[in-house]
Amino acid sequence: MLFLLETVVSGLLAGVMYSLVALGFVLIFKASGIFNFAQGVFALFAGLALYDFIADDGWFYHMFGFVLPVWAGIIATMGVMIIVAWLVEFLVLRHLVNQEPIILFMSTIGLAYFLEGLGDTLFGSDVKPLDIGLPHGAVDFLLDDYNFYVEKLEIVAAVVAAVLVVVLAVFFQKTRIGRALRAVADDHQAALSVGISLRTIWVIVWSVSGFVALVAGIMWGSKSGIQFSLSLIALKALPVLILGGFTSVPGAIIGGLIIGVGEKVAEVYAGPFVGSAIENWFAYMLALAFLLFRPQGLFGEKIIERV
Amino acid sequence: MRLKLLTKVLAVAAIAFPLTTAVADAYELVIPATVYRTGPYAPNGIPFANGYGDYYRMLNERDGGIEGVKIKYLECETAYNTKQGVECYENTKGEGPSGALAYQPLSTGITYQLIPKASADKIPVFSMGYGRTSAANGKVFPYIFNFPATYWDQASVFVKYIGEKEGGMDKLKGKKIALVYHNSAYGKEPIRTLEELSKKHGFDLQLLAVDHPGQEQKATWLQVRRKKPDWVMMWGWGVMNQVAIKEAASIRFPMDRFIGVWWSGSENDVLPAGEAAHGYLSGAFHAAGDNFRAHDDIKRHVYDKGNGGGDRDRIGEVLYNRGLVAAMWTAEAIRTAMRIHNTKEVTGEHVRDGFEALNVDAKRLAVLGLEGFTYPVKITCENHQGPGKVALQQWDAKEKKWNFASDFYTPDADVVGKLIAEDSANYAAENNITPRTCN
Amino acid sequence: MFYREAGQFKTSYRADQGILTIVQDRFVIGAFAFVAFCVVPFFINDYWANAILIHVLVYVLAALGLNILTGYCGQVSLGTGGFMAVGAYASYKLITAFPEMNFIVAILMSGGITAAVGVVFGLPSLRIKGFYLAVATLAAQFFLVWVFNKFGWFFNYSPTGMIVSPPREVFGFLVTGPQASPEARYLFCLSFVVVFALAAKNIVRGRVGRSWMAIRDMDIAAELIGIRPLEAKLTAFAVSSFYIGVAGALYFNVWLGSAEPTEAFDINQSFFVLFIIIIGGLGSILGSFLGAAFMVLVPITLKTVMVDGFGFAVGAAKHAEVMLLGTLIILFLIVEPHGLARLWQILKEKLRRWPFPY
Amino acid sequence: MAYERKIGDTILSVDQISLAFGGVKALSNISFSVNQHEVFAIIGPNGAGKSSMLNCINGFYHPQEGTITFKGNTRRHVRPSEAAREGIARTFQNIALFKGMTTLDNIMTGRNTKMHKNIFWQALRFGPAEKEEMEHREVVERVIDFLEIEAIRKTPVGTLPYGLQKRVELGRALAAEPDLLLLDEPMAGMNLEEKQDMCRFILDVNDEFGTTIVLIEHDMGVVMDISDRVVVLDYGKKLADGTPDEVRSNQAVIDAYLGVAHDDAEE
Repeated sequence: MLFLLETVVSGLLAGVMYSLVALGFVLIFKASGIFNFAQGVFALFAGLALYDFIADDGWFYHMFGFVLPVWAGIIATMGVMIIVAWLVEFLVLRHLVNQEPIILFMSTIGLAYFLEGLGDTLFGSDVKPLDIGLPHGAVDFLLDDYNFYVEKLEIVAAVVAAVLVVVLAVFFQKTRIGRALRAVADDHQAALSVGISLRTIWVIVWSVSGFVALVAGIMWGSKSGIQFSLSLIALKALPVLILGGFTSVPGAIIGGLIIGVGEKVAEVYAGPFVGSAIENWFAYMLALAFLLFRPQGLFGEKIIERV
Repeated sequence: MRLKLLTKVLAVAAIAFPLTTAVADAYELVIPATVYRTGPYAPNGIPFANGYGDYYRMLNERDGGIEGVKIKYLECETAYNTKQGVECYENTKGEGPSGALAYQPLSTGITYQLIPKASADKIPVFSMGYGRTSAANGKVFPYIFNFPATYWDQASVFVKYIGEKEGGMDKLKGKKIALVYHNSAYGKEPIRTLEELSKKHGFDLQLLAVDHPGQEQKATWLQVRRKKPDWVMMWGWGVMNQVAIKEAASIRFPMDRFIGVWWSGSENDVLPAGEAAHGYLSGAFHAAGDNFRAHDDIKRHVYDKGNGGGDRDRIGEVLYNRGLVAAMWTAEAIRTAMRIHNTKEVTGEHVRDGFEALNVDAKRLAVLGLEGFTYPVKITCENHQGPGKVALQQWDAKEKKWNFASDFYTPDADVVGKLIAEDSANYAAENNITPRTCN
Repeated sequence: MFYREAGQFKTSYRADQGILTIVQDRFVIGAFAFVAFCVVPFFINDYWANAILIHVLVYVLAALGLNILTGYCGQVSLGTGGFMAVGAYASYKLITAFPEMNFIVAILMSGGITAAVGVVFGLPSLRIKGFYLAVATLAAQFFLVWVFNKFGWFFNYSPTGMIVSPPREVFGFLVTGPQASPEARYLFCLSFVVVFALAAKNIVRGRVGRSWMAIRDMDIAAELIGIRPLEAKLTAFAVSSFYIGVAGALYFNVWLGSAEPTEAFDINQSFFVLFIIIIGGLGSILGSFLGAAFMVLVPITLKTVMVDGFGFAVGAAKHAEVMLLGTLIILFLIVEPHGLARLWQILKEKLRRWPFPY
Repeated sequence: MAYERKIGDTILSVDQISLAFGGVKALSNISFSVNQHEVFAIIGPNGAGKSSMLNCINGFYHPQEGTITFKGNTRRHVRPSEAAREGIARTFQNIALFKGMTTLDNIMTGRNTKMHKNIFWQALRFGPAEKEEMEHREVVERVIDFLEIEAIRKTPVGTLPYGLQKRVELGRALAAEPDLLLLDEPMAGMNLEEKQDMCRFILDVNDEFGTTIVLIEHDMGVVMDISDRVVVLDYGKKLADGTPDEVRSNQAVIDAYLGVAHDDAEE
């Protein structure tokens, strides 16, 4: 019984990690209808940039002879991500306004390729151990006294995710830019007609999702080191997205939790009977099952058909 | 470090330097390498490729090649992807008058791909310790070599080691051993052997697959917590290794009861886990470190001239040395081929004969500047896997270095030999191959 | 000047609905076919066959399949890799279980089996649309790969799960296995691709194709004029999977010769084929050819130029290649979002008017 | 102005139809019947439920209550594709053409339900499938001739002007050789000349092919001119039905159109 609880808790925490990635997708999809395939590569790129600012074998150190403290590194990386967002808008999106979704999707794949190559060229392909002082390992007293295992890093991730969602919610609901963002998400044309600059909004949205990617990159990178595989975490976010709906921030969180718990419980309890490593497809099947009842995802906007 | 920076600048400015200096008229020994310096497994591929290439470059600089014939070392990037491997193979196999002399495919997929093709083209494939294990049977696979030891040897050695630590093979009965494996052809290699061994010794085998890429292993380690195995073995690759070692540390699984295959035992794999990885074990058939004469020669003849493949301070890493030892054996096979065929203009077929007559004993190792680096290897026409000996190395997190934790064990020949005979017979039957006779 | 239709009159609806209605087009395509069938086999070598031509042909076939589903019927699928795996494993089981079976029959049967599997995984498309469907087809991708990796029956219990294609003959010529000559394997693939491309062209310009396009352009209106969505979508899934299954069987047997599910049929395979049809042109048979050629040839060309031409280090060259490929993709989308096929059409329009400006 | 035509028996009868979306009642207790060979108009102010009525007839909406009898088959729920196969064709208020296809292909889709060669014959094309295709092409060409759109045969419809798109849409519906043709605002957004053309086409269809027509139209002049009978809806309820003259003089209709204050409690 205790072990089931442990599995569920682990699943919830793993789900939070998925949600961190899914959030970035949702933000961009909501504001511009683009399914941003490059989100995983964004996380990798942000992680690489951060590592470069704070480690003693990066460009930054070689050029200036000192490394930045972690907080400054994060701010500097944010600057990099804003530049990336601006370049994406300036060089890509601007020229593809009003194209079909699949074309935009394809352009983000081109973007992913480009950033992948760029990241490798600039920063090299080695594993870069990222240690920004986040705690890791089991929560000691739980493991010692109750034989109950919870990972510290993931608790941190959960707290960060919660803060992130609150910050995003405040940003969307309370600020002028947030209102403009919501207006754009509802209706591009109408937003344009009341004088909202679509381009500015896109740069902001891509910057925000660059920030989310940075957070995801830090969390996942603390676990495995910053390396190319970080870009593949996008695949873990896809079932979360379809379950929660492409356009819903709460959906990304709840979807992540459902997928996390579902796949862990399935793997641990059903896995041994049907052969292990079922969690990957199980996550998708679970999402698919939900979709059959709600084709727009759990929290997605209802699709209304008219003629 | 400065050099690395320089390389970066060069790459960015798109003015990279030529790796090989082609001499048009002279006969050259073409040795292609299907390396992977990009993609998800690049962190493992780069040091191997550097070691492999540096050794040939050193031979060229120091000895003018092998027996005075220059080596033309050709890298081709595959990103660990079979399809790109096909292009690389076809692109390089006809290079120069000699044609390709030996392939080091460096991925299970590409190895399987090359087994029939290279055999038809009469080019030896040296899949050193990886690829198709049953290729050890030289009668069915005349062009494939997988010495010095296979995954199956290794699995049986790990069981031996565990038996020894538990106080005798009879103590294995009832013990629980878990195998955490990369859910691919590579990771599934040891399963059959371990199943046979678990029948023989009566231990309880638990199989835990991890899907590519392996960034998320919560469920796997929850099951380890639930089933409480006494020992965990790992056939991991890439990011899976780093995450597994971290997860194992988090659930406080004792590191000295956690054994990785030799692809799960490099500096890359243990460093992200920091102190927690102290005591972690892995298989090995050669030493780590750069305190051998061959390394000094590489530094002097290659790096001092600015021709090195990678960073000078990463010479001697486990995977670097693995590339180096692969190059050494390949070069020795070519040398042997020159001797037995009495020609300097060897072809792939000659080199195959060279491999089959390869005998790198302790004396030869000393001559090569690799005394004690690995164990003596002797290959014959029937036996392409060599002695199959494996040792365990242990990570010292404080010193940040690998040390041998055991002697070289010999594998369980009964079990492994039977499986090899069975699998190679299947292959021969499916592909209408009549095993040749060796004499 | 030379390329124009003036003076070419059609006197029957049949002539009007031909594939190539302009004499010059017929001439060019005829010349292409002649070169492909009668000239190339005399000059082909292992490199051209394995690295380029068969590689392209296999992907043309897979792209035709996906184009039927995505380009013509509008159902985005990311399960291509999984369906190719079905074709590959079905053919492997068939030819190892029945060694006497005609190889062509075995390949067609593999396509049939894949079609059946495709229909099952196509069922959700009745309720789920757009990107939701795309991601839902990933369930098929991951599930199928898992199945082929897990159950020993599919790979004849080989210890690693790797399958190796045994040598098989067609009309007395070996087409699989290491001894098969490059020309035999090339012609075998080429024949499949030509026949299947013609069939696809015929299907898409007939009743079935029109009902697919109707579903794609406006599914509600299509239903209101009497097209049954269930029937149209499932036929699209079936035909598409049939093509992809055959492509998978050729991919494994004729091109690679060996395969393991987790690498040869992984998710990247699905994406790769999707890229081909988007770059080539959604809803265009010609686009499948152009797209496959682009996606296969551009990286190889870039690599050859950078490594052999300029002597780049291979790692740096690969990084530059990936960056350039990404840039090219974006550039092409900006210049012509409807793909290479549309670019070709525009070129023909220009040619028609040349040398007059309009 | 109508021709002397033989109006036949009832082809469609709508009986006590009620349709609600959530709490909103779109139609309540609507009944009327349409006779063979008739031009029948549904009129009413915006939001009266006219399009909903058409959607019920061809199965796109499923009414909660009531039945629809078409050619003697009584049903409440039918799939739109089945309704089309029974002989109901329609055009849409907002044009619903297949934008990626040419005019010819669009109109050919109208013949889809009448083509039967299976996919294998089609893949081969040569032979029976081609013969079938040519037969249907001839029918379609007659429709094209009839609507005078020969010049845009091979043009993708997405690029055509509005008026022509409407015509192509009518062509697609006609190609199905329906027994009952539902036209949802066929003349919306047209200028006078285009309207005249459209009227001519509608009357010709009715006359030459004997097709029964149910149409929704806002232009009262047109409606009163071409239809045999009219039903008036307002807020989901039937106000009146009868000949144009009868309807014109009906007090409730006049009130609705002239904007006499509604008794909201009636809702």
